[in-house]
Amino acid sequence: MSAPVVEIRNLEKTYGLAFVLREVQLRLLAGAGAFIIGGNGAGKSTLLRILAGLEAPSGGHALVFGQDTRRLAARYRRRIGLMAHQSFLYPNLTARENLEFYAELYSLADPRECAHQWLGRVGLAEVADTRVRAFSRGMEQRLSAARAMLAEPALLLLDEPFASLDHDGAEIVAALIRGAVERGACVLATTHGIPEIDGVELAVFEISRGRLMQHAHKEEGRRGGRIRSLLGR
Amino acid sequence: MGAHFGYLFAAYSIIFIVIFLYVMLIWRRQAALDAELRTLEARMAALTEHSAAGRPSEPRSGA
Amino acid sequence: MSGFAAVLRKDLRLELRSGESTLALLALSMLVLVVLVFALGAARVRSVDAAAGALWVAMVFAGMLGANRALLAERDNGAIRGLLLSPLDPSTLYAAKLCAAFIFMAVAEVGAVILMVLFFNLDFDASMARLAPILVLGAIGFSALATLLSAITGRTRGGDMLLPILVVPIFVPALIAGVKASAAALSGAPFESMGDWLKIMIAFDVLFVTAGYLLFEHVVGGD
Amino acid sequence: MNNPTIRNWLGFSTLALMLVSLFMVFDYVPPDAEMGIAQLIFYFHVPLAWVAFASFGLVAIAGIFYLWLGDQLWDDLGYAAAETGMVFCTLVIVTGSIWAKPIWGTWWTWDSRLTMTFILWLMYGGYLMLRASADDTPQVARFGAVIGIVAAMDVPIVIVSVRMWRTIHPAVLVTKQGTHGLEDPRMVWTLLVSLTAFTLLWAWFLMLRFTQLRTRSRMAWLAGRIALATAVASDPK
Repeated sequence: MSAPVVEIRNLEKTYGLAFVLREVQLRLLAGAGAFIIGGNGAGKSTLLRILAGLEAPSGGHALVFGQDTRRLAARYRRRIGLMAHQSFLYPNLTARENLEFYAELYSLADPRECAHQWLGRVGLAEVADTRVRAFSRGMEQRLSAARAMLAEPALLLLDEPFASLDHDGAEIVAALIRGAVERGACVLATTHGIPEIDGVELAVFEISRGRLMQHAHKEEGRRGGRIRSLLGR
Repeated sequence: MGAHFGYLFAAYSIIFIVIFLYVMLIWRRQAALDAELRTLEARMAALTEHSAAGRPSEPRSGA
Repeated sequence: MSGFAAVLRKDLRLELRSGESTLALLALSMLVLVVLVFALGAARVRSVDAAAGALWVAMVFAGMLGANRALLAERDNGAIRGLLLSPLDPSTLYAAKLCAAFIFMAVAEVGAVILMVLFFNLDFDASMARLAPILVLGAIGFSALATLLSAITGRTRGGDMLLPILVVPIFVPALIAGVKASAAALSGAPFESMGDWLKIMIAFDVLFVTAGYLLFEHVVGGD
Repeated sequence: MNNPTIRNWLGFSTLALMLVSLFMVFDYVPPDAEMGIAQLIFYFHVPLAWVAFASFGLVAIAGIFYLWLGDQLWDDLGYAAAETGMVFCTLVIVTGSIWAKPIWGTWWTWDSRLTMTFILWLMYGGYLMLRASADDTPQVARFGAVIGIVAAMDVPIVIVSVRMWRTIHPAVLVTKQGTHGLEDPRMVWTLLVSLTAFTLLWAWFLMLRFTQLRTRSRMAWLAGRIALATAVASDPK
C-alpha cells in the first residue's frame, strides 16, 4: 500500500474569535476523487488553500505526500495543481502564452506542444492567441483548469471547478477530472451541490459548522450518465 | 547660572515629558488589553456554564 | 534556471506589449526634472551639482513607480500565488524580478540622462561614459531594495504609500554616493576621485542583492 | 522576565537613579570650560543615543531569531524594541538639536552623526508605520523581521557614507589625540550614573511593552481556542 496523498489530522483554522475549520480528518489515496460541499464561507476554500500551502493551519496537521504543507519543497509543490477562485492567469498575455509560461515554470519537456494540446483539450484552440483580458469568465475558468492540470499533478485541488461554466464547459472539466482520476491522480474539489461525474466513484464530504463529514451518498442521484453537478442551478 | 540655562532646562524637560507620555501610552494600552481580556473571560465563563466539557485549556507560552 | 528565464521573459513581454511602466517611468522622470529646473531657478541651472541631484531625484521617483507597477502585474488574478505554488524557487523569482526592474529602470535612466543634458545645458561628451557605471550601480541597488520591499508593501494596506517611506531612508547611502559621484563625473573630474563613492555603491549593491536573495522567501511566503 | 515584582522594582530603581543622575548633572558636575552650561545636555544625550542604538540592534537580532525559529516571542521582542528605540531616538534628535543651537548657532546641521541618527529615525518610523497599518499576522511579523534586518545591515554603509559626506560633530568622548574630553573625574561619574539610569529605563520600557505584546499574542491564541470550544459546546449531540 502506498502512503496517502492527502492526510489531514485534527486540522483547525480560526480567525480571531471565529472558527472556520475544526477537528477535520481526511485521508485520500492516489486515484481517489472527492468532493466537498458546503455553503458559502463554510471553509471549503480555506481547506484547499491550506493543502496547497498558501495558508497555515491554526492547529493540527495537513500532510501532502507525507509532507507538512507549511514547508513544501519544490519537488512536492510541482506535484500539486490548484485551480482557485482566482485564475492565476496574466490578463495581458494570450491563452497560449499563459500556458507556455506555466509549462516552462514546471520545466515541462516541450512547453509549446504542451500548451497546444491543452488548449485543444479545453476547447480554446480557436482563441489561443487572444489575450485573457478579453475572455469571458467561463473561458477563463476553462483555461484556469488547463493551467492547473498542465503538469499532470498527482494531487489536484479544484475550488468550484464548475462555477460560471456552461454545459459544454462543465462537461469538459468533468472529463478532465475523470481523466485525472483514471491516470491515478488524487482529486479534491469543492462545489455547492452534489456532483456526479460519469464513470468516477466520488466520495462526497460536507463541511458543516467547521467539521468535515462524510456525506450520505444519494443513490437515486446517479441517473442518466453525464454530469449533474451543482444543485440549485 | 549661564546664559544657556534655558536650553538646558528645555532639553531636560522634554526628556521627562516624553518619558511620562510614553508611560501614559503604555498605561492606556494596558487598560485596553485588560478590557479585551475581560471580554474573553466573559466568553469563557459563558462557555463553562454551557458545558463543562468545552472548557479550553490554559494557553501555553509561545503558542 | 529555466524558471528564471521564463519569469524574466514573461515580464519583458508584458512590458513590451503595453509599454505602460516604461512610459510612465519616462514621463515621471521628465516631470521631476522639469519641476526641479523651475524650483532651482535659472541661476542654478548650469551647475553640475544641480544636474546630478535632479537626475537622482528623478531616478528614485521613477524607480519607486516601477517597483509598484512590477508587482501590480502579479497581483492581477492572484498570479503571484500561481508562481509560489509552482516549483519555482522564491530566490529565483527574486532574481528574475530584480533583473526586470533593473532593465526598466535602465531604460528610464537613459531617457532621464538625455533630458538632464538638455534641461541643464550640458554637453553629450566623455562625461556621459563616466556617468554610466555610476547609474548602473545605482539602478542595481535600488532595484534590489525596491523589489524586496515592494513585495512587503504590496501585501499590506496602504502599501503604495509605505514603499517610499521604507525605501528612501535605506537607500540614502547609495543616494549620497551616487549624487557625489555623478557630480564628479559630470564636472570632468578624473575617475579616481570617484573611487570611494563607487566603493560605497558596490558595497551597497552586494549587500542588498544578497539580502534580497536570502530574505525574499520570507516576504512572499504563505499565510 | 515577566514577573510583576521584578518589573515594579525595576521601575522604582530607574526612577531613583534618574533622580540621582539629575542631581549630579545640575549640582555636582562642573560644566565644560569651552561649551558652557549647555554641555550638560551631554549627560542625558549620550545615554539616550546608546539605548536608542541598542534597541535598533535588538530589533535586528530578534528579527533573525524570528525568521530562524518562528516563535512569536521574538516578534514581540522586536516590536517592543523598535517602539522604545523610536522613543529614545526621537529624544536623541531633540536634545541634540537643543544642544546644537547655543553651541553651533543652528538647530540642525547635516553633520554625519546627526544625519545618521535622523536616517535611523526614518527607517524605524517606516517599520512602525508598517506595523501600525497591518494586522498582527505571522506574515506581518516576518515583514517586520526582514525590515529590521535590512535596516541594521544598512547602518555601517550609512555611517561610512555620511562620514565621507561631512562631519562637524564634537568628539567629546574620543578626540583625535586619543584622550577623552572629560578631564574631571566628576564628569565621568555623572556620565556613568546616567548611562546606568537610562539602561534601566530602557529595560523597564522594554519589559512593559514586551509583556503587553506577549499578552496580546496569547490572547489571540486564546480567542481561537474559545472559538473552537464554543463550536463544540453548541454542537447538537
